Amino acid sequence: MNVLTVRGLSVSVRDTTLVSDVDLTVGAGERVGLIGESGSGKSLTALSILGLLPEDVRAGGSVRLDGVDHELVGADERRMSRVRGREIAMVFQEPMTALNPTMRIGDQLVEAMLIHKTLAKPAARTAAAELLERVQLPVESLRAYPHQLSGGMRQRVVLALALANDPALLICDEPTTALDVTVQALVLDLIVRGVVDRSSALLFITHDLAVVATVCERVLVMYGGRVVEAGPVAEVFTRPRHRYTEGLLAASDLDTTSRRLTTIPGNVPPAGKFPSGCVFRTRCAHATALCEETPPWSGSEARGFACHHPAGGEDA
Amino acid sequence: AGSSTSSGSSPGGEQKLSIGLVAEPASLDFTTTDGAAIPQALLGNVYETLVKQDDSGKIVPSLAKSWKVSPDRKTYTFDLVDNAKFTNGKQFTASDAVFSINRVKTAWTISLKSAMDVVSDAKALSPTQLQVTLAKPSNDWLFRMTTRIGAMFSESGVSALATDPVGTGPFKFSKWNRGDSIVLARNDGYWSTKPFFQQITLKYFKDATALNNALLTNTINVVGTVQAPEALSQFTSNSKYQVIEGTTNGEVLLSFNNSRPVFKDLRTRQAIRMAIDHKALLDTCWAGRGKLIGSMVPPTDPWYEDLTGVAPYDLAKAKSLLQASGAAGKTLRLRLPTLPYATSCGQVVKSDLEQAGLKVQIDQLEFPAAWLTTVFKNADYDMSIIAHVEPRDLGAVFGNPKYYTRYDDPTLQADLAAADAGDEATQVADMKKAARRLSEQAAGDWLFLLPNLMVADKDIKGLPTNAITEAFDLSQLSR
Amino acid sequence: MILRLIERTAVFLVSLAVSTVLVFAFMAILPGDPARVALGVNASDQAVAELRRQFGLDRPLPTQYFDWVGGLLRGDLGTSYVSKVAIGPQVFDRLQVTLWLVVAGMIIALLVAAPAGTVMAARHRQVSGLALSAVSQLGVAIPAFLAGILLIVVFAVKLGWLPANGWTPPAQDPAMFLKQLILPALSLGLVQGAVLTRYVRSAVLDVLREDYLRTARAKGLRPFQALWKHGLRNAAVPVVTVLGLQLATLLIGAVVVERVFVIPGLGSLLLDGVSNRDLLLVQDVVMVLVLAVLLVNFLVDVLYVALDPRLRTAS
Amino acid sequence: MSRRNPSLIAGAVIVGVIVLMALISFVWTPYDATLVTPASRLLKPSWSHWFGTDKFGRDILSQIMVGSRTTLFVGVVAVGVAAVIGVPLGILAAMTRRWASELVMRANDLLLAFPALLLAIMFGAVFGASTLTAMVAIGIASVPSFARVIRSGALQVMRTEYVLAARAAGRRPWPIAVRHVLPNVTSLITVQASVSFAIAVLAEAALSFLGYGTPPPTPSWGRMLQESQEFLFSAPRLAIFPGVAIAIAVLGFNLLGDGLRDRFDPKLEDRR
Amino acid sequence: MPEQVPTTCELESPTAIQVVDVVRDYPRPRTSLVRPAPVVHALRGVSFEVKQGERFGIVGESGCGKSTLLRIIAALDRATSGQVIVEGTDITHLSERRLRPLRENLQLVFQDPMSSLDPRMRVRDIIAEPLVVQGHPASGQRVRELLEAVGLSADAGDRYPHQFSGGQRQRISIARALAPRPRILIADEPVSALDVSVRAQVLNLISDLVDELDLTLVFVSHDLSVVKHVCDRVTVMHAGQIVETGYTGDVYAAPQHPYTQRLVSAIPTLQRALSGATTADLLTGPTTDELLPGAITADPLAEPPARDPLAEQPWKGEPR
Ligand SMILES: Nc1ncnc2c1ncn2[C@@H]1O[C@H](COP(=O)(O)OP(=O)(O)OP(=O)(O)O)[C@@H](O)[C@H]1O
Ligand SMILES: Nc1ncnc2c1ncn2[C@@H]1O[C@H](COP(=O)(O)OP(=O)(O)OP(=O)(O)O)[C@@H](O)[C@H]1O
Ligand SMILES: [Mg+2]
Ligand SMILES: [Mg+2]
Ligand code: NI
Repeated sequence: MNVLTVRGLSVSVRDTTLVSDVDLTVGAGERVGLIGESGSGKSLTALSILGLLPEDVRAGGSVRLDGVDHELVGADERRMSRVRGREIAMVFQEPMTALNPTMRIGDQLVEAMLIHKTLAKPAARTAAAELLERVQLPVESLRAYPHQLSGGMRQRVVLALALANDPALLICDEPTTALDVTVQALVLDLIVRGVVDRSSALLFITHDLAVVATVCERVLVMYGGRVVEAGPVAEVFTRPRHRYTEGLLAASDLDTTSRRLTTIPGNVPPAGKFPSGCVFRTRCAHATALCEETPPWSGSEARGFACHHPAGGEDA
Repeated sequence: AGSSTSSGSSPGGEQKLSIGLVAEPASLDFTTTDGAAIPQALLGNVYETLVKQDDSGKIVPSLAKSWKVSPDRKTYTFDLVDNAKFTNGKQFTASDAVFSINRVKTAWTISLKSAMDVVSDAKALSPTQLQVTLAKPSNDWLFRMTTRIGAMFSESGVSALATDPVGTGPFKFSKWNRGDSIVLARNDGYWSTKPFFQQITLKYFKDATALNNALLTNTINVVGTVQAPEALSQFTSNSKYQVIEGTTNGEVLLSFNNSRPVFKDLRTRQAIRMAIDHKALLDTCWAGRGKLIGSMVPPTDPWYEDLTGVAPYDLAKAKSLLQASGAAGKTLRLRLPTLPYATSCGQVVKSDLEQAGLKVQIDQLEFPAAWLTTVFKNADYDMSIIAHVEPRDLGAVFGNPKYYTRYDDPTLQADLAAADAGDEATQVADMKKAARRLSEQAAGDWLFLLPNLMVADKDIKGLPTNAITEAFDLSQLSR
Repeated sequence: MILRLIERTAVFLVSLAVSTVLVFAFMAILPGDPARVALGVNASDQAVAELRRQFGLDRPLPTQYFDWVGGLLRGDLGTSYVSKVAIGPQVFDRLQVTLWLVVAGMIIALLVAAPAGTVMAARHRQVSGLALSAVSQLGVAIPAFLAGILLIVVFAVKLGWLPANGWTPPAQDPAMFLKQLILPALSLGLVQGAVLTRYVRSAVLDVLREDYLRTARAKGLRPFQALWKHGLRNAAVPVVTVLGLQLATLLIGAVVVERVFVIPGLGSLLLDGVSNRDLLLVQDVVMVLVLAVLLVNFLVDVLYVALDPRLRTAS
Repeated sequence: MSRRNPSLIAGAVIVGVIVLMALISFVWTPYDATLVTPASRLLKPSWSHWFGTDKFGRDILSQIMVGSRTTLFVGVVAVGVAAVIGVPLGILAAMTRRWASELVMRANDLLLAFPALLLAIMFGAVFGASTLTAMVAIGIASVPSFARVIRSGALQVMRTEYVLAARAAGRRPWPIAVRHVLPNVTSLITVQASVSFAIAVLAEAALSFLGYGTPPPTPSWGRMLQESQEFLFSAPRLAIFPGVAIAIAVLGFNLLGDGLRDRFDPKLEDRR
Repeated sequence: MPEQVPTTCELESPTAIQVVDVVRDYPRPRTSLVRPAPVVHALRGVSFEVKQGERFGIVGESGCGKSTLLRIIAALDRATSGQVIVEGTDITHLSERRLRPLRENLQLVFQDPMSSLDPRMRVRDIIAEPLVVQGHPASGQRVRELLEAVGLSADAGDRYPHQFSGGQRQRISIARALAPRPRILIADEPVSALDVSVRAQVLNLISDLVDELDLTLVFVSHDLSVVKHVCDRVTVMHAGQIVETGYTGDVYAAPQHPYTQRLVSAIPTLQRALSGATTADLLTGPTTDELLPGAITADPLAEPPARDPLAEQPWKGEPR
């Protein structure tokens, strides 16, 4: 059964479409990765699920959550606020600024539980201490202010906040890009353990293929605001079908014996400047006139791609 | 309507009055601090003099019931009232008068004290009889005795003049809210007719409009001096108020620095007088209120003559005179004190003179401090505008070559001396001569005479039509 | 935290000391002889010299300076050259008047600015926010004295609801005090409020863009709750600075309103002092004003520490 | 970019109109702005006098036009003084060692203790009341805000890697200040200048009201307003025209400042 | 382009950079009037050598002192003690004027492609700046050459930095560094801010140029895999000290120091992930300091507190 079902999600600002036609499901206890380079629309996708898009940005399509009887896209603040932090929780990228600098850590944690009345005040304090322990922070941190903690510690506080009400779905938007590798390792482990313990679903956003491969079971590759390929991690990363995925994998392979790395020619176009049809065709060595048409989704939702000239496919 | 007032009759029948004035005194001691604001508040109200001026300018008895002048006009014998008491409880006697007269020479520091220099001796003949001997005959002396110079102090009441004045007057000093008001209370032990009002508050306003507004909203009952005559219309058209218009001693003088080469030429001085359209000037800068005078004499002085015809407005003539004297095209510095009438008239004067071919550069000097130092003391100016409000000040302003006008005219000085020494008829004749000479010599230009403009609640009685003394007599007021 | 306070106190005291020198030096070059102004223009040079001696104006400047500062330290502001009364109580009285006025004005300003600025920020894309914005822009552009004059014309002269001017100490007649306070406080408060509104708006806008506010909403707080619980305290920091500065500048800035409403405040005392060349009085008033400004700044600093825990840590 | 910045457009238009008005007034005004003509005093607005005349019979429109020169002069002097002192001070404070910078900023804070009006009154008393002295005083009083803003901007620039790169290329501190720091704080200077302009215009009006500002007969909006007071009931237009002129000018400069701020605000620009 | 196998450089080649026991302490703002100002020990005695023509890597986690070290090598900052010898000259105490040869010889590329280019200068002027400063004729020819060398079109010189993408900006930054024909190129995390596909382009560019121009390269990164790809030799820094130095392959394959071991094991890689490694496997090796309880401190990296909100907002509540 799917915890999250996203159908035909599109996000646009004024006359520019930033994300189009994203389909995405996350099953209970499933860990799904969303990868793509900067500007590919990962964050917007996540934010539109939570209904926290910046002001003049609009979402369309459908987002449904198991156990919530209404559509999340376009739902009013009152309804959404009941879902946020309770059913869906989110960990943001920037640990340095995600916490209120003038409030003690403990109070921020307690607040998360009081908002949804999951616990009474005294109980919430004990629960907060437990949460901290779960993310391996000392209990004294309850009385600390954010600035007294390092980046890694803050990110763990943010994680604790997100896990406070045992959400059905946890969304992490590049939670470790600002962290050192050793700290990243710890935080990643805590995230995975956190969702596994609660059998929550996880939607994990990153641009780091290795991280997503370590954390997730299934992965979606985004480019130019579209999902271009999806499938189980092992499959997508060993036998990519979309040319972009293929390029990405090659470019991130630093283990080549060659001093020169394989690259994707050209640059990622700025938002709104992606070509029509196949968004990747301007950088694709295999592009033909056919690519001016939007490639249809091939395969199932669980394993598929959108490319007219897939790698390892018919022309192999 | 509707707002409460700080005056008016309260249930107990206690009568209070509040009067709005412009310049607040800096101190209450007029023996050491100059300025017209202190005598305005205290003279005649807290302090009394031996003799005083009545409405028409005549010298009449006050603390002196009567007086005699010796034939050589040098000895004055005063019979004093016997029932006057100082507010500190002391009886007023001739020895207080002697003390007060002598004290002018010894303890006073303001420039006006020189009026007492002529006194050679003062003695008490009896508790109620005073004899004063002058070094030479002087008409002016007795007149000066009506001013603050003649104020009677108690020997035991001069220790804190600046804050605690003691006099024999109908009011006693009650309170001073600095920056705001001075409160006078009725002196219930007053020797003569007691005033109607139990308490009179003199409220000070720096801003003419605020003063008017205060009356409009019943904060005060009387506007003592209207400084924004243009705004009078709102009162004249309202039946709740009475407007009083009379004359004052305040000659608004366009003064020339007669020591400057450009003013040595009579033609230049005359040209300036002729270039100014006085009627239009009065209309524009003082709403047509006030009186045109052609010399340094207000109509309330016995030797007044209308001299406005001496230098009538004649632009063409002014131009040619300036050409002839060679002053045309020169730049003159008109250094104005920061006072409403000066600022206002200065602009008209500038415009008028520039049409006649002069250039005028206006500077504003902060009044009093900067103006007094620059113009008055150092005479660092070409022209200025100021109202001379002291009574009978023709001699003071033009008779002394060291005065800021720097006007040195032996003929005029001789006339003035003769007037002071002679009998009354001679005085009047000589003063007329002096005034005419001044006008013909164009020693300055008399722009106009400030009007005595007051606005009051309709039912206030006893307001003086003319304000020709230094005092603002509050004892006559009633409702 | 204690150390920060000690440091701030030291800075405050040093600034104060330097300001006394500045103020004294400035007064020393003021043209116009106080003795001559007091005595009137025709006074003899001898009388002037005598008065100068009496006031101690003939002594060397350093002696005069240390005498003055010594007096200040003892709380003795000296005696006025002109009115011959002790300056201390006078300045104290006037300061009280101005403080009433300024504090009442600031309260009004805050009452206007806090909600208006917040709404403007929260709805800065909506018509209501834009309309409020426009109104506040206009408010900023109106000089306080003009506002005062207009208020008098309407509420005092035309409608007669309130007195046009004047001042009554609260102890003497509380009702009258309030009536007379309303208009001047409004003319200060509305204009300052408009200025403050713009700061509140920009502070709140900044806070609205902060990540932690998004975190708060992700927790399940509604936008308004998030702003209230997490935003306001953070937005308060820049606003407090501005408030402090406004309070400080208003102490003297109120002089225009004092003039319009004939209020015997500190500003008018200063103006009178300047025009009478009551040198010592001017010197004292300026010093009191400077002290007030420095004190307000000092308090603002202390308030920061209360508002922002980041300033509290001394490792 | 300014297509979506109405503040900037409105501000620029208002300021432009004022500048234009001032320029035109040098060559042409409907009437001589200082000529007293008693015959035509207190005229109501009409075809010959669009805004009417004042108590001296002077044409109000002409006075407003010439008065805009004073307004601009006031702003230019005050902002000029503030910028000429404040900008180098701010950059100096950002670039020098800690103690020197601390000293500069402390001196700056001290200046903050002398509010503009106080300084202007004191200057007026010492050097005589004139527009120039008043505005120099206002300028000096605005130095602290300039210095603070510029310092914080310069500090940010000093932290960037392009400054490090310039040093690595061998640039000395002062050339860096001129070539890199100054150009990158110009936006801050512009914003601050337009806001200070508005402050100066208001200050001039307040000072003229107190009698410490522009002396007559030089037309100044502040003084016109002050002179109009006795006509508040009989001819309120005398107050309305200069009052509105002041408000519009201040509004214009404030809008310009706000617009420029939005234009230059990296937070608004980077917002995705 | 022919494929090149990483070569270890011959031991007998002369030393390009020698760092001897360099210490750098930063005073922090005083918190007490009595106690001495606290000190951050950014570098606690660092020594190493870089041979000419070598590709030398420095890795370490945030705040371990990498950038500080580079600044000292480039004489942009002074060591508290110790020596830096560049091509035989001790630069530690040279005056700014005598540093000129160093400024030509040694150039830098920075991490942030946005902040390392002056937004108000044209690309042409940015690239020419080192030339102009050092009194070389800044010929348009040379600028075009440089642009071409980094793979940008010649007309790019007329544009401003914000008109370029991150990768292109980094190319401009590299062109600027190459302008005075340096022999040593120092790169401080030049690809950390870039996307994978762009990272590959830039890394290729740096590699090519270093080979072509025969440069000595000092390459700093927090990412051991990148260093491993680019460099011959690597030194691992931790808390201001060097914990391990060696050939990249060796260090990566068989880390000696516990910290290096932890670092290496924490790096997620596709290969390991696909062969079944989980997040728990990243956590082998000794635990981080952070995990020790009670480690609540003032964050050394925290931004200076928002002391001066006024500074950001022009003050306009002035007299009215
Ligand atoms: N409010 C907005 N207005 C206009 N464009 C926006 C807005 N927010 C985002 N975008 C654009 O939408 C595109 C996708 O943004 P998004 O933040 O989802 O990317 P991302 O994949 O999360 O990238 P990153 O890895 O940098 O976080 C970007 O090109 C961005 O410039
Ligand atoms: N100018 C400075 N003043 C005070 N402390 C400094 C200064 N520069 C660096 N530090 C401190 O020195 C230490 C080392 O900093 P450095 O920038 O060299 O680290 P880094 O390894 O480059 O880190 P990153 O990977 O984050 O760039 C840090 O703790 C930092 O806070
Ligand atoms: Mg993102
Ligand atoms: Mg670094
Ligand atoms: Ni294709």
